[in-house]
Amino acid sequence: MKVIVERDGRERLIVIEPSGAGYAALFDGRRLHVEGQVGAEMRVLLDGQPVEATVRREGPDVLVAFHGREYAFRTRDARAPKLGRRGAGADRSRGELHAPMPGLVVEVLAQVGDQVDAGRPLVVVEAMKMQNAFVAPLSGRISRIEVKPGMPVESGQLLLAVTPGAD
Amino acid sequence: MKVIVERDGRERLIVIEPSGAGYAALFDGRRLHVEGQVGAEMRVLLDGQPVEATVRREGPDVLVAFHGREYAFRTRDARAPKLGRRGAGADRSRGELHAPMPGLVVEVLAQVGDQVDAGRPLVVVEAMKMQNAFVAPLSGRISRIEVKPGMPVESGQLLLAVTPGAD
Amino acid sequence: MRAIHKVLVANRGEIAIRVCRTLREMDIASVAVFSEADREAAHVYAADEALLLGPAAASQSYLNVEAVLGAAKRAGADAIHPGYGFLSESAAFAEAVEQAGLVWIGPAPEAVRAMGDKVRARALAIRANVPVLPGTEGPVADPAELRRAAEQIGYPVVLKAAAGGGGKGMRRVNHPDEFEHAVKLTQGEAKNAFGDDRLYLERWLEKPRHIEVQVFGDAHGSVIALGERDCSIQRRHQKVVEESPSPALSPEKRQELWDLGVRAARAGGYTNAGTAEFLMDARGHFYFLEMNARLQVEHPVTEMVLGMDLVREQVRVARGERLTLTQEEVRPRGAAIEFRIYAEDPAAGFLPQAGTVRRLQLPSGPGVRVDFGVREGGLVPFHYDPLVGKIIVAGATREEAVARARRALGDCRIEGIPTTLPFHLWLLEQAAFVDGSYDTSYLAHHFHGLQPPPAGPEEDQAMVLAALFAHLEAVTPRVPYYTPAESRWRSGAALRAEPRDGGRR
Amino acid sequence: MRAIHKVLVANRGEIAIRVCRTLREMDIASVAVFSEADREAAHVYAADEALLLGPAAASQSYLNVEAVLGAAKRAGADAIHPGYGFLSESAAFAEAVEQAGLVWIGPAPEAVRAMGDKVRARALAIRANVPVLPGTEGPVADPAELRRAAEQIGYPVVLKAAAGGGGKGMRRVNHPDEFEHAVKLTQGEAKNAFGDDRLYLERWLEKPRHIEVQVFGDAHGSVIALGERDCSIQRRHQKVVEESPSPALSPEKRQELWDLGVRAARAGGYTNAGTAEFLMDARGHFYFLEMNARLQVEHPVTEMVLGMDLVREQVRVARGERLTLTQEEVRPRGAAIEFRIYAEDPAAGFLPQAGTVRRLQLPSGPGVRVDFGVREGGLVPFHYDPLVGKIIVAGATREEAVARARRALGDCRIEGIPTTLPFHLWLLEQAAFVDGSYDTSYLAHHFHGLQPPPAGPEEDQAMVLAALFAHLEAVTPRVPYYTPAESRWRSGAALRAEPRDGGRR
Repeated sequence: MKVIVERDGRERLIVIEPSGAGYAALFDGRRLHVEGQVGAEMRVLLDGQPVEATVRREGPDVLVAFHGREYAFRTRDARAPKLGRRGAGADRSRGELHAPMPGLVVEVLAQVGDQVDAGRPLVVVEAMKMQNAFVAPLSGRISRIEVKPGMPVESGQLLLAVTPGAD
Repeated sequence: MKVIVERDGRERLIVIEPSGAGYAALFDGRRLHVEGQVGAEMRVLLDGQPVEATVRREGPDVLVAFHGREYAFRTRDARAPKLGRRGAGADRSRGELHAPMPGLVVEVLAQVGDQVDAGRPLVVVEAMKMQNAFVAPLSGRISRIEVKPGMPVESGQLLLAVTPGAD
Repeated sequence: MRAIHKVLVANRGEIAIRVCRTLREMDIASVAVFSEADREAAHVYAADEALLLGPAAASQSYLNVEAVLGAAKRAGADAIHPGYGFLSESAAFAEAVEQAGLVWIGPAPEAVRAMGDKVRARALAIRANVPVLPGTEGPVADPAELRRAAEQIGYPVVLKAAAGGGGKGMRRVNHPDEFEHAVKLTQGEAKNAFGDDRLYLERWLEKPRHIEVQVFGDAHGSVIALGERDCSIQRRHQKVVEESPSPALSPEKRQELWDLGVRAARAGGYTNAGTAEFLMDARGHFYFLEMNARLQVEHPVTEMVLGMDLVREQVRVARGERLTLTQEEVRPRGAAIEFRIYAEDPAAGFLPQAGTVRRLQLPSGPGVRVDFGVREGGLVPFHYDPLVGKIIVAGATREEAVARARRALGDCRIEGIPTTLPFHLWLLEQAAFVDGSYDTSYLAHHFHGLQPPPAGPEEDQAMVLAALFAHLEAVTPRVPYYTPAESRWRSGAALRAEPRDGGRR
Repeated sequence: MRAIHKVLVANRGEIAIRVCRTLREMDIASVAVFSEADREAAHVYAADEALLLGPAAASQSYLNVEAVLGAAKRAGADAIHPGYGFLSESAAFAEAVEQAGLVWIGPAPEAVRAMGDKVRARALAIRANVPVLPGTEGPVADPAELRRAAEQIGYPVVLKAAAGGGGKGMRRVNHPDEFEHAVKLTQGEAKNAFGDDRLYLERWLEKPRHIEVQVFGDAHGSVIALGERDCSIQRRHQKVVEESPSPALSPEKRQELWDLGVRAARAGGYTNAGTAEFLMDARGHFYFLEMNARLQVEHPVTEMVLGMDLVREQVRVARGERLTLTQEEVRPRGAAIEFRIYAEDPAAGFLPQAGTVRRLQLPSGPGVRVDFGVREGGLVPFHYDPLVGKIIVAGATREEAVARARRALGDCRIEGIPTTLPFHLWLLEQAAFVDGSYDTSYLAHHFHGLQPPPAGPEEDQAMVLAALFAHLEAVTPRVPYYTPAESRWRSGAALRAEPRDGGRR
């Protein structure tokens, strides 16, 4: 199978094929022999070098954890059409403030309609005994507030949104 | 559900029923509350006492491992008919000599037709750097020999059989 | 002498497990307590009995004095070990424990009261000729008064919760403009964590080392120093790495520091285990910071260089026995370093993150000790401190201990939650850590988050594995993900089929 | 001085892993070797590189001198560490290693030859005034000659493989009738394990203690004793539990034993790590048994009481460096005990049993060291020694170490293979072990297999769990068995679906 693997915007083509008791990986004009236990738990010799790694998929990404590091790759079948990137959505959500971790909202320091400067503390969330003040991602007017004090929030949950621009 | 549990020939009736966030076990006029993670990995509070155990089925037996010990129980649904015991088969196989572990046959010290006394070494199997001499399970005549030197054997494999009785 | 047959451990996580281990070794029954969020926590299964305290919020469970005392009564415990954090430095709790007729395994309530309040501790230290930093004389609740003190002492200053400890409720203020908001946040944290929003303020020392003395006293008048610990590797004023001996002390300075620690402990009428914390400036002058009237998170480094069990010693002293050692017998050997594993993302400003530990492979072998509070498949709830465990290494020399740490932490695999592990691996490559010359400002100046792993042979290997994984997904109906969670049912959910991870989500 | 940059570890299992750990800590590259049976073994993944030696049979892999040297050449290794067992005491191998221009991390080949042969070692000991037991002067191949010697010395006697060690190839003979068969079996084992079927024979001492001295020499003429280990808990003449210090020695006897150990080592022209084994009779007399020219299985107890790394010391000495310590600096602290975890069924005469480790939960916390050679899901093949790992505990006193052992071994869970773990838990409750009065005959006289767990509250709990399990089986489509094996594919089998354990087999 031919797989296209992307990391940091760089795409590479890798051919994976059965070889002896294992697999061969062909890329950049090289041939790497892979042998051992493969799957979500990889325990393999790569050209004789022992490598233990955990591999898992998260959406379009394959995450490879080994040597205390985690590499994130986007993979696709070389025969499949290329998928569009999610750039536009990210742009539109630039003024949104999301909880980066689960916790409890302790205080909301602004109201809908307030004009705020980027960096101003807007919501205080407590998690793991720490109070964290989350600040305006950009200058503008607060268009939505989705939380109130005492409310538990999940990781990634929208806290509020700021519409860019000064008065 | 009503379960009959047997150990060492002693049968006891236990009723398991959902109770609150867990289960209740009723037996011997007692009621024991079970709460926590249940399944092959049990991690439960039994009336407030924390117990971690691994449970697995091996044929008709349920094996419960905890506190460094393993308990073997035979369980059946109290509504199901009682199954016959496998006593007869065990009797018939009394003269059979089975490998108690995997290994390599190093030597066979007798031939079919030999008259042997109980306790006489008959087969030497090497495993894990040790040579183990397996002896005649009873006095009698050797009726079958299923192995020869150099042959690998699996755990439980028949090595030979002795037909009881003197000449 | 007071007998102790059953101890309630009023804590959770790794310290509750650690205390239960020693109790088991002493043939003393142990009672765990837990909140609704901790029903399946590892510490529950480290004890002989376990009792529910109440809802997840610490104020309704681990900080709830009535609930804890009620549990002790129900279990028939005759003593309470508070661990660290939570109620460990509450003099009111210690008093309530003793009034309930139970043995308090820790310093006498009067000493907890005297030393737990930083302001009183400071006054006691001054009286005992132990040097302190310039600052407010007493606890201050009024922001305006705090501001006046800051202006008198001069910025930068540091705000501290009077009842705080362990870096919680502590904030540096560089400039008058930040002052108001900083006071508000610190008061909020102090109120929440310790039920007391009084603060005090003192001069901020540039580039000091944070070195503390483990002190121990018995009911027979002995107070000794069990060596020091260097805790200068800090982020957010909180320790992440501690070691003993301190690489910054000459034998003479070490002796001086131990003596100061014993003097501070005597001033507070100290018994049982405590820690006298000091800052040391560039000229080698010591300043008393505070006294922690409890076992510290980092006590294992002391245990490793001394070959003794401090929890065992705590129980012995609480029973009225004499200290096992005299000061002359305290002879540390080799070097030990502790690495705190927090559920925090070092790539994102050490932001704490709750979650499920999907994979946990802990190091072992010579000179490696592991004290962990979660297990594979276990949950790190967001309600409590994000410390999930500690890895402690010892070596015949500091150099060996550092090399061992690289090996041991490199062998460790934790997945499912971000942890400080990659941060520690980074730290172990830094010259200032390897040569021991770091100070408390080191991380703020030199740690700028973790870089994504670079391109190179290791990236190529990872890429090959990613491609192979994609290949396996394509040719097999489903990828057998590693899912320890699969092997479990929860109570009351026996009939609910757990969804299985499909090959391609 | 000779530089060492890359070491081939000519072994498998826990000792290969243990050696690789120290090499990593010393920044020295490591090369693992493996047989066909060990393709997925844990030791393969403890090294920086790994090379296949050959088929599963030890004679064609780990005992194959050409294959090992070939692997060293292919990998570009500049030194070889032999571990224990296999080729570790083969003087021919040590010589071949040196002739290939590689550094041999162990005693010089001449010393291995002199001391590896028990008969020559015995003659050297006699010449150095180290006391020995009455026995044959030299190695004997002729059974009739052995029988004559036995009759001269008087039964019971003990047969030992001249090239043996670690209790392998050793058999007690109580009566002339058993003699012939015993000689045959012992010769077979000796031939197979060491390629040398010569035996010798000596008087069997009743109820002795087996105590050994860890000796260490460097190329500069220093030979020191690094304390002793008591190895009197034995089954089939093989050690299962070892401790340091020996509870049977007074300070004077300890000094005498250390001196004898150093004298024996000097007699053999000893460098690097070795062990002088002695028996001590009821009157406190010592008899030299043999010299093991290698690291012992039980070296960790010495490491724990001394706080040093013996493998690091081996590498240093092999490079030509001086010993780190002088004899005066050897000051053991506290007590350490090692428990060998064998894949053997203690309920069935310690019968070894190969299999897959279905579950492996190892202990941790203060004073606990774990050196293991398999991991969860891993295989214990039947081709090799059944040692799967070791649990070593240390305490400030022997009493603390024993209590800690109970806790640590109680925390340990190994499923899928029988192990000596339940035996150790039994041992820890026996008065003769707790008070340290045991001798080498102890197990033969007092261990009669393990009883099935008794009826009582614990049985009731187990029964409830069994009934609950049966209930869960009945109400759910399938029981989610704990099957780590599920998460794996083997190479070349990516398309073969692994059968999943059904609810009711």
